[in-house]
Amino acid sequence: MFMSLTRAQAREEFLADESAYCDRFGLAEDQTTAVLRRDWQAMLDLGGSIFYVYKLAMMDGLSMQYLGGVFTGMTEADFKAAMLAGGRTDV
Amino acid sequence: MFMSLTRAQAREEFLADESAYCDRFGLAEDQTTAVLRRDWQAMLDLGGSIFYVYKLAMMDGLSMQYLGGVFTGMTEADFKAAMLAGGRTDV
Amino acid sequence: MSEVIWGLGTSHVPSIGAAMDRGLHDDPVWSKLFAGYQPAREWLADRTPDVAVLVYNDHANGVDLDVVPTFGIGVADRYAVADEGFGRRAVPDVVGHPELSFHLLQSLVDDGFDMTVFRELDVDHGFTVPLSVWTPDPGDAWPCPVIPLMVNVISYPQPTAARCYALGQALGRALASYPEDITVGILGTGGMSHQLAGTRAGFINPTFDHMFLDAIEVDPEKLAALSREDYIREAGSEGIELIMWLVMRGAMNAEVTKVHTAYHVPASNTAAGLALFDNRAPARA
Amino acid sequence: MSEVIWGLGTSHVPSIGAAMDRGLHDDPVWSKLFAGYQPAREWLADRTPDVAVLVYNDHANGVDLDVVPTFGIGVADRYAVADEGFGRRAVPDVVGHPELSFHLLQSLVDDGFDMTVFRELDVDHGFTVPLSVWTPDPGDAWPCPVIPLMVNVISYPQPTAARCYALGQALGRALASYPEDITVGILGTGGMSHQLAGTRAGFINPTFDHMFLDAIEVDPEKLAALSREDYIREAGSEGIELIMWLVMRGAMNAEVTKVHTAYHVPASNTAAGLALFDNRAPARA
Ligand SMILES: [Fe+3]
Ligand SMILES: [Fe+3]
Repeated sequence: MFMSLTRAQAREEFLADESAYCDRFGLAEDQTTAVLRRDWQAMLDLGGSIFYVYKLAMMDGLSMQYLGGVFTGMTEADFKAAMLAGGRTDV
Repeated sequence: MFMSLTRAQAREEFLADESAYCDRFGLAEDQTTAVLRRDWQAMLDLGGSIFYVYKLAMMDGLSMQYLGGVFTGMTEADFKAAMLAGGRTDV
Repeated sequence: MSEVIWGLGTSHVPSIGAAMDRGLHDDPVWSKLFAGYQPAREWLADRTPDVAVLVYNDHANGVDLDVVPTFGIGVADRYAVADEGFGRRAVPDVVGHPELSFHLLQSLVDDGFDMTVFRELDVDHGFTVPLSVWTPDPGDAWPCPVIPLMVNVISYPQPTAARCYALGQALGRALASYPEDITVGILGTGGMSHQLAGTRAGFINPTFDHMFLDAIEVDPEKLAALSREDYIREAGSEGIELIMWLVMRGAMNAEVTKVHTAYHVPASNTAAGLALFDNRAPARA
Repeated sequence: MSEVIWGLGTSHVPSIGAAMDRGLHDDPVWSKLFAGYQPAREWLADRTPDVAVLVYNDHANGVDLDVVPTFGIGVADRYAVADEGFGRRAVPDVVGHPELSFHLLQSLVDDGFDMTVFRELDVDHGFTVPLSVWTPDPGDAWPCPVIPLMVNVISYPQPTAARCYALGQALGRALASYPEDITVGILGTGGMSHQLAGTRAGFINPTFDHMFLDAIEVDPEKLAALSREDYIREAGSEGIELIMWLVMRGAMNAEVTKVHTAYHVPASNTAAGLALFDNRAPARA
């Protein structure tokens, strides 16, 4: 489904009714819930590729660094600061 | 364009206005002409795959043996007879 | 390890499927062809494997010609029957075997085969007709899960016959390294001699086809050594589909036991052939 | 024959493209990165080849993840810039070179590489950002026609580093056998160390990256011998993109001359690296 968000018209349709849009693509209930709640970790756990998931984040105006914070339990500002300081070299 | 004919709805749209349908897929003028005139040899010469071209023939209710006749300058009946007699072994 | 128990080479002419779907088993044009299949069908009915791998080509139905993989493998749990332009065949969808698919994919890629992975794939007559040749009356489901292995034979440059044979050998190694003990049947499909378009439309070469039916059993290396141009000259532009039988043969033992062969001209515009081999040593048969 | 005149390895981080598109060349966060590119850009400006081959990966923009080719090659005369979810980058579409593409395709398939052919393809940041690193102000058109060579690095199982290096060597042979005398530049893209998702998100490994920047010049075999798991452990799950640099390196001579290297952390979440090599013997420089 996320692939379809590369078309501008589809992005409008998605925003107009997110739940119907998920239905249209046959997403399972837990997948739809993860999308509606923007549960980014759950989207990955349910098999979403980071590159697909990122398309949704971009629509929400969120950055990969925001997502990085979510995945690692940091705020976006802390994650950014960690990157600017040379990245997480110890994991 | 021929690939789209694997969807039933697209077949209806094509039959409703063939020329507009060709335009929609950005076919060149000589390609559109070949389609509209059912110039099967020209479709191949202009780069059409036999498997695409055959989709159009099927919509017209034509068989691969009819096309075989067209390509070899035979009637469909003669081509069929040649196949039943063991095929063209001398070409 | 999994064990390849048989290999079946067969044509996949769409009109064979159409004749079966319209109940023309006893029609005079078709009865001889189907009679030729009978001994193979009976032998196979007693030897249903746990999984089958079906080597085939798509005919611009499941995949648009804008993207042409040389070798593809399906990893889905289900493959829908394609609408080829006149509605889908009234045969069951195909149940896959994702676990074995992923094992094969990983083994083949690690072995230097640059597979294209299909997470979703509709299968056309190139896939369903061989299943019908094997199982004329599937009822609600084909006899076992089937994994599609796709080969580009319709768009130049096709892989060489030698590369197809090497893929078969790698497939054999990959199957042998599967952790579970399961039985596998392999189908190589397409051919025999035919040409659909151009001035040579209708071309048939029974001499080449009979040589091929013999050599695929006893001397597959000879067939693997033929060039793309050899196949097209000797078997017609669509006869090059025969290179897919070499994938099947490569996955089998050096020595196999012939169960049955059949040859019939024409199925529509095509020479139809069938060859069934037992991969178990005679002592175990 | 065609002659490879240079090879450029570079990261393709989308934010580098975004920073350039927004004119942030002198922004304090970005200026150091772009300063590092400058010597390479100047050297390249005087050495525009007749054609470039760009080894890259798509990020689920040009190709749906339902179909994942291990290796793909474009044969189109034009490649549109993809809309990645926020409108397309305001950079020129890419002009292709179908004639050389077809020659490479045929040579690679005959050489046992199972390429997927793209007759149509939209190219994403993995493709356009390296072009921008090379040519910051393309105006209406990139400096020369470019052929896309696509590698699966985002979906397990990726090809091995050894297979990528072998593809590069085959690419070198294919270029050498092209009938026309033309000059070629090769770009290997992706990396360096980074991981986008999971608990290791933000991972950077400068030690590995510096080792890689050295070894890609003098000892590519060492990098080709590393496993998929080595790359992911040492460079992060997306750091495995570095295997695409090995395709570039494989197409070059055993000995190359380093023109310039640069390394900067971070470009967004990624360690950005650049390595430019002259493929002409010193005497000819
Ligand atoms: Fe076929
Ligand atoms: Fe990337």
